[in-house]
Amino acid sequence: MSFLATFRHGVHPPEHKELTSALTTRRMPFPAEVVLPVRQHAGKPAKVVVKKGDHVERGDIVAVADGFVSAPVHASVTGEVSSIEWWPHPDGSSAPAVRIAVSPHSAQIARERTVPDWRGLEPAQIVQAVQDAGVVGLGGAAFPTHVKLAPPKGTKVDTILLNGCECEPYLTTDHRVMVEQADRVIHGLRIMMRCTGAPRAVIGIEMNKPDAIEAIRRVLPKDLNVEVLPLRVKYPQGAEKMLVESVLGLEVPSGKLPISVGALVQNVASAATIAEVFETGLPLIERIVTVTGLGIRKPANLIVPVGTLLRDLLAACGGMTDDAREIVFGGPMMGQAQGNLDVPVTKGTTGVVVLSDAEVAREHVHPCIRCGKCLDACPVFLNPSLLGRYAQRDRWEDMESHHLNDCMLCGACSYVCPSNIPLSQMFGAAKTMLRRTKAADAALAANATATVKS
Amino acid sequence: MSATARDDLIRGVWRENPVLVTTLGLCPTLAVTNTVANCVAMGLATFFVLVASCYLVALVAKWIPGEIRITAFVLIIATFVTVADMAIEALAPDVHKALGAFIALIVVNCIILGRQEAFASKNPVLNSVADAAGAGIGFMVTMLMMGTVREVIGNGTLLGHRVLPASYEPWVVMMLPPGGFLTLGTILLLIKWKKVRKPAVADAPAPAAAASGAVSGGSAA
Amino acid sequence: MSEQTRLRVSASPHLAGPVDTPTVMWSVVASLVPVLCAAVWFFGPSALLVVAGATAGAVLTEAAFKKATAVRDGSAAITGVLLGLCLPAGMPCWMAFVGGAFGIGAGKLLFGGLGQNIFNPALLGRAFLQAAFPLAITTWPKTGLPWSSLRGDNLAFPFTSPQVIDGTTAATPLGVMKFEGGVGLPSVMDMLFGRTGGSLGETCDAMILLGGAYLVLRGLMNWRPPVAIFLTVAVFSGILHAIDGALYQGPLPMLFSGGLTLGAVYMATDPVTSPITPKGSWIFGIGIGVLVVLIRVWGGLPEGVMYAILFMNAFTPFINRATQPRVLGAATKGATS
Amino acid sequence: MSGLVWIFVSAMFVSNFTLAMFLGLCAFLGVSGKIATALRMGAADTFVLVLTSLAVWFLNKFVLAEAPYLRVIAFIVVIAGLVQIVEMIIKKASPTLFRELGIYLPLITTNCAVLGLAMIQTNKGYTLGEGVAFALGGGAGLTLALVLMASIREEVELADVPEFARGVGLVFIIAGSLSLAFMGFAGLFSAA
Amino acid sequence: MSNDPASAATQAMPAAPAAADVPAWKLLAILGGGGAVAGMIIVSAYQWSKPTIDENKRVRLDAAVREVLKGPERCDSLWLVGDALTPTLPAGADAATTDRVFIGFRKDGTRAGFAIVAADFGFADEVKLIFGFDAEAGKVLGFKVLGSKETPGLGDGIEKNEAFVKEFDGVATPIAGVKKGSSRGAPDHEVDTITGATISSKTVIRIINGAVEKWQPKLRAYRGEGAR
Repeated sequence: MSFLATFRHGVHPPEHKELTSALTTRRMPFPAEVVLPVRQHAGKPAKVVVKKGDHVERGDIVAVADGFVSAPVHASVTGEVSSIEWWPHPDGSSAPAVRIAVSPHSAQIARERTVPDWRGLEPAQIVQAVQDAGVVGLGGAAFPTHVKLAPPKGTKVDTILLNGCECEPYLTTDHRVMVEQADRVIHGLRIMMRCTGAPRAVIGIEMNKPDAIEAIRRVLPKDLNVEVLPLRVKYPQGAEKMLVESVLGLEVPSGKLPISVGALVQNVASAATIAEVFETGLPLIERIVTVTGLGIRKPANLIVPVGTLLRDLLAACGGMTDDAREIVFGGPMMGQAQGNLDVPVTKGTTGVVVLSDAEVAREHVHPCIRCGKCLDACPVFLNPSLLGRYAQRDRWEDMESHHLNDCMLCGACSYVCPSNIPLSQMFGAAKTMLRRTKAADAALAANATATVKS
Repeated sequence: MSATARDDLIRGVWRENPVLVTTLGLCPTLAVTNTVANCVAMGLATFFVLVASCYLVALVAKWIPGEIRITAFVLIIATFVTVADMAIEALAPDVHKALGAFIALIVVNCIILGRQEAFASKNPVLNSVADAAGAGIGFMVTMLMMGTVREVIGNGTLLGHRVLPASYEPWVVMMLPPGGFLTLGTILLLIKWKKVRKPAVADAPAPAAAASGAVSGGSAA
Repeated sequence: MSEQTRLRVSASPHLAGPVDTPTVMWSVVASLVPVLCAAVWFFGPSALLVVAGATAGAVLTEAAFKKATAVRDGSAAITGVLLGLCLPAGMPCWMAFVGGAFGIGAGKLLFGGLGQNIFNPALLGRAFLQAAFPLAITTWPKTGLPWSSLRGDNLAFPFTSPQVIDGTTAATPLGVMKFEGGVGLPSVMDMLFGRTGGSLGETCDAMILLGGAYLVLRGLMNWRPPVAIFLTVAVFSGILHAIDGALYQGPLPMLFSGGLTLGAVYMATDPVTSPITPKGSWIFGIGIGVLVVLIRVWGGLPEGVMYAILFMNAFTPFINRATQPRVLGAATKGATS
Repeated sequence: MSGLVWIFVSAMFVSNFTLAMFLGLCAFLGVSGKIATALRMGAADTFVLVLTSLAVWFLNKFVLAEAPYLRVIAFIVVIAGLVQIVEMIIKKASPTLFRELGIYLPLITTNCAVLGLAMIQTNKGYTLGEGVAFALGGGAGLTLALVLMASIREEVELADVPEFARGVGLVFIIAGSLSLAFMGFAGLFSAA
Repeated sequence: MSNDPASAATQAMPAAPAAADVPAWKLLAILGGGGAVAGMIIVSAYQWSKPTIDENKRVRLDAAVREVLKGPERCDSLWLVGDALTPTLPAGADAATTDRVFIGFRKDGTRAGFAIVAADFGFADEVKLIFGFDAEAGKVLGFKVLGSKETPGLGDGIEKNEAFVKEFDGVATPIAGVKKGSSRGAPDHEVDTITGATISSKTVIRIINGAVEKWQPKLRAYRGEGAR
């Protein structure tokens, strides 16, 4: 297997994909209520444009994008706005959200829309259409897709990398998209290539999804320079920088985006969604969510309206087992644990994993014995052991000078640490601390200049 | 003796012990302390040079211009050291052999220059001599402490007389360089340990604090 | 709400990793069992007494100054057993105890306990004993004694000199190399399987390599230092042997005599006191290999493994700083243009 | 030649200036906190040691042969003068280097390693070459001990050192451990 | 508390001479005067101590010579001039730099033997020793260490281990060091090394053998007093 393309370092957590990888996606019954937070993407939150009591239909806009790096939010169900209030957010905080009570008698059919032919559109128009449809990266980070489709001046996209790795254990969302919607994936890719002018595209898929590789290969277009590249199974293969390293053999410079080496990375499900937008005119209002884990009774791949509450989702999958211990939005490596069953599914929710007592991370922290396993795991070649010891001493500046900012919080170091040191958590906290200090310093400096001027 | 002079004397012996508190004069403290006899000789020689040169410095300080002060001080020290060196060689040749080059190194013993700079050049003769004698005694006390520990454990003898039973197995390491470092390190650690512990005991406000400490200790276990 | 309350909310990643520290530690102890058995086979009850003395010294010191939980992670036990294994069979128990106590006390607890120390505690204890009781630690028991007999005055009263059992002490292969010009050197097979004089655990290289292989295969040991050490010693001594075969022993006797295998497999791989970076591990191993040959061939002592490792332990923080991995995407020297 | 190598190795490892002969301990304690500082101090020390060795050889050969009892005074004056001259030269030649070494240079005057070198070199009757080898070895030994100690101390800063062990006491225990490790070099190159 | 010698040194740093208020000649005069006084003190101390020091040295050497020659009636120095030994130091030769050995005579005027000082590197530092030697029979009479820094409790056995020291009484050269009990078949040439201090033991043997090799022809050729 070693001849397969891959990156250096990384880890091999147990995959557990067999629970859902062969299950065809099915539509979840509409719940009684959905909650749509205004913050479902990276960037500025959207601005609410409906008010309590408004009737909305599927696909109607409820919040508009606030600027370029932002995305609108659309109603995922037909119903009535029951309130606009602060609501628990899957990231652990809370955010303004539009609650919609689902009309019990509605057929939940979106109204017809006219769809312009994408072939006749300018790239800027495509970008606008994608933004209007509220499309964001469906791989988890939820970065607005249209922003990437409009590369900054002076950069050129040489290769579009379609990310079908899905390296997180348990998740099978992208896997099912590739198997069931191979045509749409290619169609979306076609639109993106036209929009960015990229001459070439590579679809990277980990070797543990042979049916997906097969499905995509079957529909590869003859007229485009597109190929499928099977990749070694390793976490975090799906991280942008790792994918660039594996596929192109290039290192994305520290602190830069993949575009700096001419690469544009998009998730396969995002590609499929773009295709759907130009086929039906419907914005992003539902997504595939893998509900799985040893702690859930009936694992499934479900098509879920955005805003569905976790409680309803679990009920749709037969509920939790008695030894269920932790519910995670996203994969178990980078996902966010949920303590509240009322959080909604957002556009970035790739899966809901319910972990059993036996498999959750150990809590007892031992001293670091400098075994070096974290160094061998870190895909960006940091020294997590040293960073961790700096973190314990609150030496943030030393952490920064040891490249803390290159850390993408993939959690590989914490996972392999035999002493159960929460390295990745400490690094996240340190990053926040550094950001805050910087902001405070900047404010102070601004204040000072202001005082001088006045 | 006046009260201030007595203070100057006592201060250097323990509270501002030149070796243990200000960590000066380390070379001899480590190098020649493997037998008590060496310590006595080195301690006396240093004491002599320290007191004599501080006396002289206090006497003549006001006639020495600042520009050549250090040079003059070093000259004074070197003279006394040379005299001490020859006296030891004449009176106790075995000790001279054991101390080797370290007698000459009294010249660069920072304690002496330190006392001259910090005290003798600015104070009356009597106080200066008392201060120097205090520092000298403090130095000697430390030397003897080191020497006693090292000789008794390392050889089972004190000043050459057997103090531990003949069946005692000497810890040779104490006579070797590592033994010097380890002994001084241990003494410093013990002093710090007492210092750290003392306020903790004195300040312990109520049994409640101790109890909560015990609880948290228990829960961590 | 009951469902909600039994849920745990922890930071990612949420999966338990492949192995935890106590498992690592106790696996190392387990892998030492064959070595210990070989020691008992060759040195009788004395082996058990000495190892027990050293282990007691290490574990009791740890227990006296740390919470009892710190003892349970097994690290003090490893230190004690390893120290015991690199002492001669006739060593009085009380000396072994002192070594264990010093190693843990000065070598580990003063730095804050597990994971914080600079020097390998077992070797520091051994070095202390070597400096403190040079005679007792170089008195190798006679061979050919009945299995059940003590190989020396193991039970000497604390702080008293051991009674010297009269007659000759056995020659160690290294002693033969150093002082007898290699005349009467045992065969390599005898060295490999422990039929020679030496410290308790160092004679039977086969068992040590077995234990090391087990740990490496389970991924619990950094294989780089031992490999670097073996290669360096083999190459260096091979070159010397090629220059003057009569004066310098060849690679095989160099590799399998004395404490090289024990040191390379169990001491140089102590993660805490060896470099954390892969490149650093190689430098560390090569440094040890060179120093071992240097001390064995030109030094005053027949054996240099302990000192070589301790010296490189001291270098480890420096090596770590000098060999930080190059962060992905960071500019390389010369490629900045 | 092998004699020179032996003198060098002996001063660097076997009888390491700092760890076996206890010379230059004040500097050892004072400037072993950071690797960079330790390296600079070591370099400055070595430089002065070599100059001193040359000067001492010259003094012994031509000046002090008739009056050995003036050694201590002569040496200390020469060392103080040398340090002053070196300081002035560096100040003229490279102000940057002077800023970096500034505070260390006068420190070297009272560094017993320098006077110790002068005395030992005289007692052993080293020739010019042997003296330089001795000075280089001693300087390298000082630098080695300084850098090792500095890197260890940087590491220990990150350790959970118990309260009572924070400070000079632990530094001496580390120095003792280093000294134990250096004992392995005893007899290097000198045994039959 | 000044754990920072750097700052102490900056304070102690001599002020630059250029900034002097006091004229330079005065500074020089003070220093010169002080130097002169210091010199005078030292010279007088030297004058006072020198005879005692020299006497000490002589007595110690004499005692060592007598010890290794097993109590001769009287001893003399022999100087090496050119390639021959002579009992008187020729005019113009420097006593400090001329090689010499000692010769002892018994009551009846016969030679008790020669005493030779020799040194070489041992385990820790230089080992310096003196040994008595019967040049005709090629036998060592005894030896005494004059200075060594061998490991206490181990290597210093070459000074303190009486059994070891005694073994050299009457041993034939060249001496061979063997492990206790493992004779190589030439008992009168053999000395048992000290267990655990093989290197220090062999250093003594090496020094004596080396010195014998260097001196024996010259000693045998010496036809001075007491020669048969």
